[in-house]
Amino acid sequence: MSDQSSVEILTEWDIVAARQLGRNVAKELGFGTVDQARITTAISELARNIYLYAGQGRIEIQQLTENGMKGILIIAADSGPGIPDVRKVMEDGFTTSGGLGAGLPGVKRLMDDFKIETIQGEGTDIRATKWLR
Amino acid sequence: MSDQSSVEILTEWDIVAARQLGRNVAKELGFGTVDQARITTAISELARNIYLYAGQGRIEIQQLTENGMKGILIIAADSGPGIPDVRKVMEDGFTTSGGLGAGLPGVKRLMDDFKIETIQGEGTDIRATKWLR
Amino acid sequence: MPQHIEAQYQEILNEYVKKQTEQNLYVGQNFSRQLILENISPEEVISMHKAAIRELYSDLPDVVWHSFDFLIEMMINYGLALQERQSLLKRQEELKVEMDLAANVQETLLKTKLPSLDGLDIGLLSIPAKKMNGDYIYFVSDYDGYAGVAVADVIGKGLPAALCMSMIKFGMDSLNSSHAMPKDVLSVINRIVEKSVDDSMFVSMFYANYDASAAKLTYGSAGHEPAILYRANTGGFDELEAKGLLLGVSPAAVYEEHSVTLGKGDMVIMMTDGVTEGRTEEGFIERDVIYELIEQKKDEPAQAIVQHVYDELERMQNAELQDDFTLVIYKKV
Amino acid sequence: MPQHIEAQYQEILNEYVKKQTEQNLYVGQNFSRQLILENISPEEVISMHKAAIRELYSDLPDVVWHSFDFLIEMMINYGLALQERQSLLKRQEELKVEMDLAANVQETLLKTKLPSLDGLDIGLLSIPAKKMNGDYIYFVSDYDGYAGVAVADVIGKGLPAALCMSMIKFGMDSLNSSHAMPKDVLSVINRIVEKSVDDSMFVSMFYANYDASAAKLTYGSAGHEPAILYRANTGGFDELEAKGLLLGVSPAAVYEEHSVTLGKGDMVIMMTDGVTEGRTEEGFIERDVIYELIEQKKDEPAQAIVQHVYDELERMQNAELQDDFTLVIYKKV
Ligand SMILES: [Mn+2]
Ligand SMILES: [Mn+2]
Ligand SMILES: [Mn+2]
Ligand SMILES: [Mn+2]
Repeated sequence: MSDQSSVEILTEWDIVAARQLGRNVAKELGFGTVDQARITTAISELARNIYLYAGQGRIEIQQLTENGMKGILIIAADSGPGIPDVRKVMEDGFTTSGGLGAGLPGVKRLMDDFKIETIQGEGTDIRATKWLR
Repeated sequence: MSDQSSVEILTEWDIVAARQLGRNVAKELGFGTVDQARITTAISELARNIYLYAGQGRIEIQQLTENGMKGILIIAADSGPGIPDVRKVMEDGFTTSGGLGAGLPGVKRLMDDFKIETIQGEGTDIRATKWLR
Repeated sequence: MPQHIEAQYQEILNEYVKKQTEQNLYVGQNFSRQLILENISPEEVISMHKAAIRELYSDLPDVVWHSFDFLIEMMINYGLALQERQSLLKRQEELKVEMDLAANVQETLLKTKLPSLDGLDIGLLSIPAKKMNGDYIYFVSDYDGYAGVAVADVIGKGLPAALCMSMIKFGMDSLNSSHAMPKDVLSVINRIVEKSVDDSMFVSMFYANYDASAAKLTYGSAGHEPAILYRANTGGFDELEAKGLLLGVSPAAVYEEHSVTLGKGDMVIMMTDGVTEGRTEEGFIERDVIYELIEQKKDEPAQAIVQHVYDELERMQNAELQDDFTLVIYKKV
Repeated sequence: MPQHIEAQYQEILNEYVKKQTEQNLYVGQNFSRQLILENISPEEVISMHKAAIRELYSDLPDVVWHSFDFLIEMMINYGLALQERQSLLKRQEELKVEMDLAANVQETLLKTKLPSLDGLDIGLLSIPAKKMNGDYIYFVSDYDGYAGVAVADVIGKGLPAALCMSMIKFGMDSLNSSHAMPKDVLSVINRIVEKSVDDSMFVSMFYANYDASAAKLTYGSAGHEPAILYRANTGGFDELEAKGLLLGVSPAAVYEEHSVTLGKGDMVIMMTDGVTEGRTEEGFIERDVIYELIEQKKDEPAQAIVQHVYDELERMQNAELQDDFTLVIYKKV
């Protein structure tokens, strides 16, 4: 079962809107302050990646219920150029040392589950889940 | 020119006494709260090393004045077994991952200047300085 | 702490305390990134935070200020751990340079030349999971109508594996003949590996020799992943197995040798376990999946087939290779 | 966050807020260490801090709680950087294990056998400054009255150097003759190094060949440290120089070749620059010092002499080797 809502990312203001949406859902689901902040940071990173590298895209937030567990799913989808070397962007220090922030390894750490699909010239689809404990 | 005072390290309580002495001197010299905490942490580490590995020794605190600069010098001296492999204990992750705390690399980072002299079977003499900016 | 940073922090914090909007938090978090880049430690952040609050709300009870002092003290060790991260990152960078150089040396050192034989189309792809490739392919050919190929997987990765491979290469060179038979090749390399390398180093190897005049492929295996035989006339797939211990286990190991004759369009697909033991979320990749991928491109050149198999398997594994991936196709054309 | 941790934090904080003693801070800091070990991130510490204060002083104005919320948000990126440290530490640990194993493999791979020749006493010592040895010695002998020795120093350390050495070894093997002349050996290895390795990799090498029947030592050098000739009858020392570019600089490099005939008790001492460029607090070690050390033990077996030179030089350098140290003595007996 899932409940969803989404934000189109076009300008930097949309990053804030996506954060707000995610924080509201996380709060509603019962996540604590720290987890709310983590989920929001993950959304922020993903939205910022779209804004910076794909130009435009969409952040979708879903509430999950699975085996009696509740969780939040972030989907970041764009039709940008795709990521040429996924292994490289998932490397520690690759993004942080470049000053780009938490980067994708950061998103992976902030959430429980992380999946990425990227096709060059077609775009990128990232899904990250966090479960309520 | 220097002004000095010292604490013998025999029990864990002496670690606290050495910290207190160091914090007082640091405060008196005009170091800010963060630097006071750093100097105190460095003293704490050094005193703890003496307590744990040498059994007994001495922490000496000196106020320094050099070329119009003011500073604090911590001397940690013991007649313990000495450090068999200095390169190893100065390595990152060697002490911290073992849960021993900041370790000597930490002391080096907390202070501006760090010197170690150790002779097996004779003891260790560590000098760490921090200058007031 | 630079004063403009303190001033900026105070402003951002003040906005948040007054309005508590998401926008404020977004600005704050972007700012925190900058602080990390400028090596400002968490204890300094707390101290700056305390100073800012003190300036804005000087009349708060003492417990608040004491509580911040305590937090500063708590954060010192966190700050040290962060500094350690900086030096670890630097060291990793240095090691990366060294590894790159080594991978470079390894590449030139171990390079092999694709045989060029009438009637035989060869495809080859070898992708390392990490910097250094632990799989090794070596062709032996001297324009006399034979094309030998060794496909090896060194158990163990990185450096030790790379050193071991140079041993195999020079061993093969010392045989110096493209018609050497698989069981002899495997015996010789087995003795070299057994003699020269420590006990924890093993190598699996498949050796095949193709005789173009008879269209006959003779092969042997030292504990290696079976090759696949594709028959163009039936469209069927078969495994080419041969018994034999891993190289380096026992100096007395003996190796089997078998032959198949290839018809037009037939293929022999040799590989390492990185191809078959790839894992998706649903479990291991079945051999049938690989058969299907080959089938899809069976009429294309061998190189296009290996590329297709790799691309698809990589996609299924979410671009996370668990092991070095090596695929060689001998296709009779 | 485990509840006992929260409770303990609250207790320590409460003590401090009430009494503000150094003892409280000492306890707090020890506790912070434990938090780091349990991977509790700084944002969790702030959150725990806020909860503790809230429980103890629930009537503080809202600005305090908002300020903590802001701090939590600020600390998220710090927490991530800390987690990165953990994975960097883990990776460094793995690399260390790999390096150890590689050093092991390198040793077995590159091992060489001391020639045993009537009338020739050989001493050999090679001590790496770090894990992997960048100096390399290889003997060539096949019991026909010749004893060849290559003493090489790979410019560059670690991995790339190790891979380069295995190339040299197999290059020497491929010559497969103990009477190969120095200028030919150096030319062949020069071409191998030049061809196979990237432009930043150079090797200095001294090659000497001893013909026992004529008691004649023929030598050549590729940019290597000169060897030392000791004459027993005069007690004098001389340098054995030979012109030649470093290996790997130019494929067209040509190498000189010279000979000396050895009398009873004469010695040729070959070495790498790690022996001559050792540094004490007073500066570089002079050649005269080395002559003196050799002289002191001149009547002892070659192995005792190399050991003595090493022991003394190590002592002078405060046990801190700056470079790999390699010494080979050929002594006519
Ligand atoms: Mn492997
Ligand atoms: Mn494998
Ligand atoms: Mn060297
Ligand atoms: Mn050297």
